Amino acid sequence: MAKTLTRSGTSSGLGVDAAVARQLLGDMLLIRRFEEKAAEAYALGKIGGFLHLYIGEEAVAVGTTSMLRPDDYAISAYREHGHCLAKGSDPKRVMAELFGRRDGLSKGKGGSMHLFDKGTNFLGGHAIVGAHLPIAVGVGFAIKYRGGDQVIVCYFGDGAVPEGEFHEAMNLAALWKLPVLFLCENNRYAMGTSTDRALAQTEIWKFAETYGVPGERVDGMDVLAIRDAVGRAVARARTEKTPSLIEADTYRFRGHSMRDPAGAVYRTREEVEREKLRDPIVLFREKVVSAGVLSEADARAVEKDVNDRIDEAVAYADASPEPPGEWLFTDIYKES
Amino acid sequence: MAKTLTRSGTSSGLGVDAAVARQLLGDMLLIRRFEEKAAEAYALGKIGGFLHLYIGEEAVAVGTTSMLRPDDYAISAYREHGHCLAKGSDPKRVMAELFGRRDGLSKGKGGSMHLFDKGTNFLGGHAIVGAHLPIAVGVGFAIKYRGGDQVIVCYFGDGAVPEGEFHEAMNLAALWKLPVLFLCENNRYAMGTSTDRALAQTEIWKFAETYGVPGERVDGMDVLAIRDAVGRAVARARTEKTPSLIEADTYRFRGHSMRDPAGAVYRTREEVEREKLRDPIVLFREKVVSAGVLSEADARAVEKDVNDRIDEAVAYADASPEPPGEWLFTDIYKES
Amino acid sequence: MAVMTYRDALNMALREEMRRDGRVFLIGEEIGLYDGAYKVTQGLLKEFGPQRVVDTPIAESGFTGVGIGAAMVGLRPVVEMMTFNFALLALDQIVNSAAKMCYMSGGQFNVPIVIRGPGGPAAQLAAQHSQSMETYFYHVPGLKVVRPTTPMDAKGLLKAAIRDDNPVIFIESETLYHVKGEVPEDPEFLIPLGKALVRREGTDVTVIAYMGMMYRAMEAAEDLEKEGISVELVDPRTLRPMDTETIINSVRKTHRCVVVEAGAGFAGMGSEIGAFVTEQAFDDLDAPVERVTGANAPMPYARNLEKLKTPSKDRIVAAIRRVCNVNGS
Amino acid sequence: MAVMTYRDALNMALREEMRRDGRVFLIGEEIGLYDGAYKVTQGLLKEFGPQRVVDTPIAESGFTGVGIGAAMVGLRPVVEMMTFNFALLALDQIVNSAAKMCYMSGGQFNVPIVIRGPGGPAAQLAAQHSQSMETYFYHVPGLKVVRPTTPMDAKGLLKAAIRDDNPVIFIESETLYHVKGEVPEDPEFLIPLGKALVRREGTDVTVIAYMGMMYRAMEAAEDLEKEGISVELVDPRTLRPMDTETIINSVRKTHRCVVVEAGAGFAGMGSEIGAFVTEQAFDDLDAPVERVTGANAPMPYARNLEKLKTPSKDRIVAAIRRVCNVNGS
Ligand SMILES: Cc1ncc(C[n+]2csc(CCOP(=O)(O)OP(=O)(O)O)c2C)c(N)n1
Ligand SMILES: Cc1ncc(C[n+]2csc(CCOP(=O)(O)OP(=O)(O)O)c2C)c(N)n1
Ligand SMILES: [Mg+2]
Ligand SMILES: [Mg+2]
Repeated sequence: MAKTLTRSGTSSGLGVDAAVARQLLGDMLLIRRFEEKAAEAYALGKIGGFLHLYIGEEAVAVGTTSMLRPDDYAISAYREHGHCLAKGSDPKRVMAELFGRRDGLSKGKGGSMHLFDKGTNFLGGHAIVGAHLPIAVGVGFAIKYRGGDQVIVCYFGDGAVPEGEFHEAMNLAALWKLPVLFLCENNRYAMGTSTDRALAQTEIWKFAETYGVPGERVDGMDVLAIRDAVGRAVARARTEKTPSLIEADTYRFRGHSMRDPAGAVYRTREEVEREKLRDPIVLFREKVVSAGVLSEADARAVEKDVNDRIDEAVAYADASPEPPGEWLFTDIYKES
Repeated sequence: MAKTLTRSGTSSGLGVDAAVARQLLGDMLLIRRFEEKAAEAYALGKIGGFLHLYIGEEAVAVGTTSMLRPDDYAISAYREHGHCLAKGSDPKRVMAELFGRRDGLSKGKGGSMHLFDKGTNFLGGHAIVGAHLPIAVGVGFAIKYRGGDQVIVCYFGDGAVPEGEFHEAMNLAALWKLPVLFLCENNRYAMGTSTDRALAQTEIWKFAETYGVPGERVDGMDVLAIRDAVGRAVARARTEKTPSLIEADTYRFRGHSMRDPAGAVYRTREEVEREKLRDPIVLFREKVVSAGVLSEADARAVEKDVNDRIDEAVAYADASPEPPGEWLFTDIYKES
Repeated sequence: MAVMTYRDALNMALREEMRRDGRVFLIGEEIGLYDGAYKVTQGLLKEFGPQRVVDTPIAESGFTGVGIGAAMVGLRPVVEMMTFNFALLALDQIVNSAAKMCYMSGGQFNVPIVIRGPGGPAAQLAAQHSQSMETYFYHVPGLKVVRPTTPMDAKGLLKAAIRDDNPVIFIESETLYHVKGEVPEDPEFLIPLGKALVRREGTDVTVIAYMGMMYRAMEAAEDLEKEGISVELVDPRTLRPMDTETIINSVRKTHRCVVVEAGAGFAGMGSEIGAFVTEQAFDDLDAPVERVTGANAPMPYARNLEKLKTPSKDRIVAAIRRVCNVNGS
Repeated sequence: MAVMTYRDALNMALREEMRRDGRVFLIGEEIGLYDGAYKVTQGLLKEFGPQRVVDTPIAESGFTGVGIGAAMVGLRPVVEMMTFNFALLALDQIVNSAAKMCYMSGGQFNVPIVIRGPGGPAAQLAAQHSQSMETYFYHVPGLKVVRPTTPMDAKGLLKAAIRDDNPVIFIESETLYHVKGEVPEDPEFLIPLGKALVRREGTDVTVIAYMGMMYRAMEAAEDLEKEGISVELVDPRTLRPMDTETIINSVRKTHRCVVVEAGAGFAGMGSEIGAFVTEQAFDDLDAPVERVTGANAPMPYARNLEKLKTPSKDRIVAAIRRVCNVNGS
């Protein structure tokens, strides 16, 4: 993962060649299978605490990351398995973290809500809604300070928009012209609160105007549409340090966390079923196969490979020991 | 003060009759003289801490309050002498508060930044920038909860706009449709920071659009223009519970506080002198006298009356004793 | 008396107070349509409607400020923090507005608000979601701080908090919501704020604990009973104002004192209790006050590390033995 | 050595560290064009330009978060809180992001940030602007907390804080900025964090104090000297990590201990110091540790009440006499 996919070498009309299609499909599937296994492990008690699944939203992380360079940064909230895997983390170590094991990305100390990977420039994993937005602005500040041309993508939910930090972060990034891409994953609910019960004005992309920065809404179930929008935003950020706000219209197929049923009181079963027809993986697979970019056999091979990697990840996590007790007291401070 | 002034009975083309003109002029002058005396007292060490003068901005508080009923509420930040006096507080007790005396509005415990007057529904006097905005929304909530038709006016500076609480308060008031009038006194600076160094988008009234509520900009040096704008907003709030955002274009003639010189590094002396030509009191006096609403003698009588009241206020404050030592420990909790 | 869960006792308290006083309303995230993230407010939207059970967007500072403003003009808001970890976002409102309003206004405006929700260690929720939050509040003049250990206390103290004319920080616990106990059904059953309770009488040592730690201390006391050590357990219930009298009386009787707390210890509740016990009962103490506290570290995710973070029964037993000068078996 | 004000010593520390390390930058309200609300950053915009001396809008949570993000990827921000009272608005960022990042990430991302500004009692600024703010920070694992009493400490500790790889809360004082003292001009002069200092040697009683209270305790000590009471003064300098060793050693020598703090006392710094001194030196103590604290009330505005709020020299003298069993004159 985490290789920049350009639009060059396309041959299909879809704007992607076979290699890109294989990677996009594979990355989305990897996240999907990873989380399906995580859900099983949770039911078995191997994963504790909260587990927030990204199932249904994979196109956003994969489409976005496919337009980034490895040295670009990404940061997210607590529903971040997908963002972390897309950025290139080893599924084995991510699963081990969920299991609370020694070989987890964060040595088992962070868990599902606090994935961090210095190796891929994935900056977490933050469980206070809205808090990572100013942090992302700080990373943008550092990029500009050092004269680099990287960008940082900041993923956040519709639920973060009514928080004050959304406003503070947007204003600072716009005021100082920092290369931050604010990527709002609007899945229409913050837990059980639909956007119209949270926001006086529900078209989130329009907040961009308030701060005088480019904003757009994109179909969050269409990985190619996301690539287009993110491509534009990243180009502006690299060359002119312009921040952008992208609102991806997406949906979570599962409950808010494993403790919340998928068809809870705040939305209807019919709505969930209807949205599942927009499954980004199914749609993309159909599209590339019917356009002839990938053959059915190619797609199967991708699936097989993903399944193998996830089985491997679970086995690895299972085999990894608990962190030693002394680790309770390490990493509180960094020793100089 | 604090009598609702309607537009009825006008005879001048200005939209105000003599009684209204006398009251508007008198109220603005009262605030001006009050603060001039407070500045003197500060220099003499009779007032301690921070003292933030409202001089130059009097038209906003007076024009606004003249459109309110006594049972309406007002709340402000730390530059609130004008708002408090306009709402009807006794200048004697306000001055005594500034002097830290027993007969002060808040028994000497609050000081200049924390004026409160339950008798006039003046809810403070808050010194954390932005913090009183959600509180104002709560008052609007209570009004609606009780089925009343009051409004609350929330005065705040341009400096509060980049704070997260501005956003949270605006969104909640708009989402729940509460009778809150957000009145931004844009005097172009938050201490030494001009709005263009604080806000990516500096036309503050336009934030209204972000939340789908009415917003407008008004000449903050023209007490009649303020009356018009506030009148519209108050009517909407009373009948439809619609919040509004009004940006009053104003200017502080003095420094940020007594510790900051008027012509500091962040603005030029020329700018200050130029703005002083917009003095709201001078302009209004000229206007009503030249329109024949008040005679020169009328205006002089208003001035004389104001001067007397302020002298009285200073004498009262001087005569009031220090609070007794035991009061250190009273009012921490209310005993049921 | 009825036997019910801690959660249901809270729900009953809210319901009774809402029925009794039309000024009482609830506000917070997911408390209405969703019936509460932890179901404490279950059924209340249905009974009282959306005007009195107000779902909010995620804006802790905003809706806490709304509660404060409403309280200033005569309503009696009960603000739910989905968990108290998020109260840091509203801390300025709580400390600088709610706690100081009465004082700054010379007594003109008091703020009868309750801010409630779960806090303290939770199950594998890691560093940001599993913290002992009382420490940010109990030193603040103008606030009252309650930590109710049992279902009965949950009901009686919450009702007293709602009727109190001052801001009350009321911190429950995710790990106690399912605990069952006897609860009086009387709608006038109140437990006054500021009164500690001797939960178990004993003669050899006073152990002070609350919430989950009280349950653990209770087990420790029962174990030690078998060895002939008689433990008195005192639950402060209200941390501010603290009922020093009940605690000091107990220590005067037992001459020994152990304070248990889940939090990280350094400058925690145990520090204060240790300090005032030592000051006021120095000559009665046969040994220095022992503190048994959570590890001085953030909360880790891994189950085994998490277990090490919070005081175990064994650590409590060991501390009691130490102050009683008994070596372990 | 040069004699300079506390303010200038801080300014020197910032300037030297900015010259030494291009990763160090300053961010906060009014620190550039305005040269700092209290002029601590005077002249730094001129020397280092707007990229390294960054004026911000009023958005404490926002710009603190900016500092944290920049620190995560290798810069070394020094964030100014115009006064620490406003840090409550950024407390979530400080506690849940800065302090826990290293731990949550298993050591991958440390946050080398300094958050500095004045705190503590100020002149007639009343309840919201005159508070002892260290209490919100010193119990938090992952933070370091510094309170520098003298110009020399201001320089040496601030430089050490900037070079530290962890979040450091550095709380100065409005009332000390003008105080003068000797300050080494050596740009490599550092005072390690976590080391207390015996500011005055004595034999009869150990008094622990910092900031304004240290100056008052010094006066008390000088008065008592005349009566034949020899007071040892210890300044913790760093509150977290606390140098318990230096304090305990002093108490072992004097057998008596008084802790002075400006804050409201209940569950304050004095509680912790009292608690660990009692635990670790119980058998050496001839009297219980005495705490002299600020009144348990918000800060009033009126000058006379304000004076009563903070410990006076007389109250310190009285406490010392009490622990020394000497009745007052
Ligand atoms: C400051 C804060 N308040 C409340 C919560 C509890 N909480 C966790 S997730 C969540 C909903 C967030 O929704 P959204 O931002 O839309 O993200 P999604 O879960 O839909 O991906 C809430 C309220 C929190 N973690 N942080
Ligand atoms: C949260 C917070 N941050 C910083 C300050 C310090 N401060 C006091 S007034 C002020 C400027 C506010 O400007 P503005 O809102 O425009 O009001 P004005 O003074 O112009 O009336 C600042 C930064 C504060 N009181 N509160
Ligand atoms: Mg959502
Ligand atoms: Mg201004």
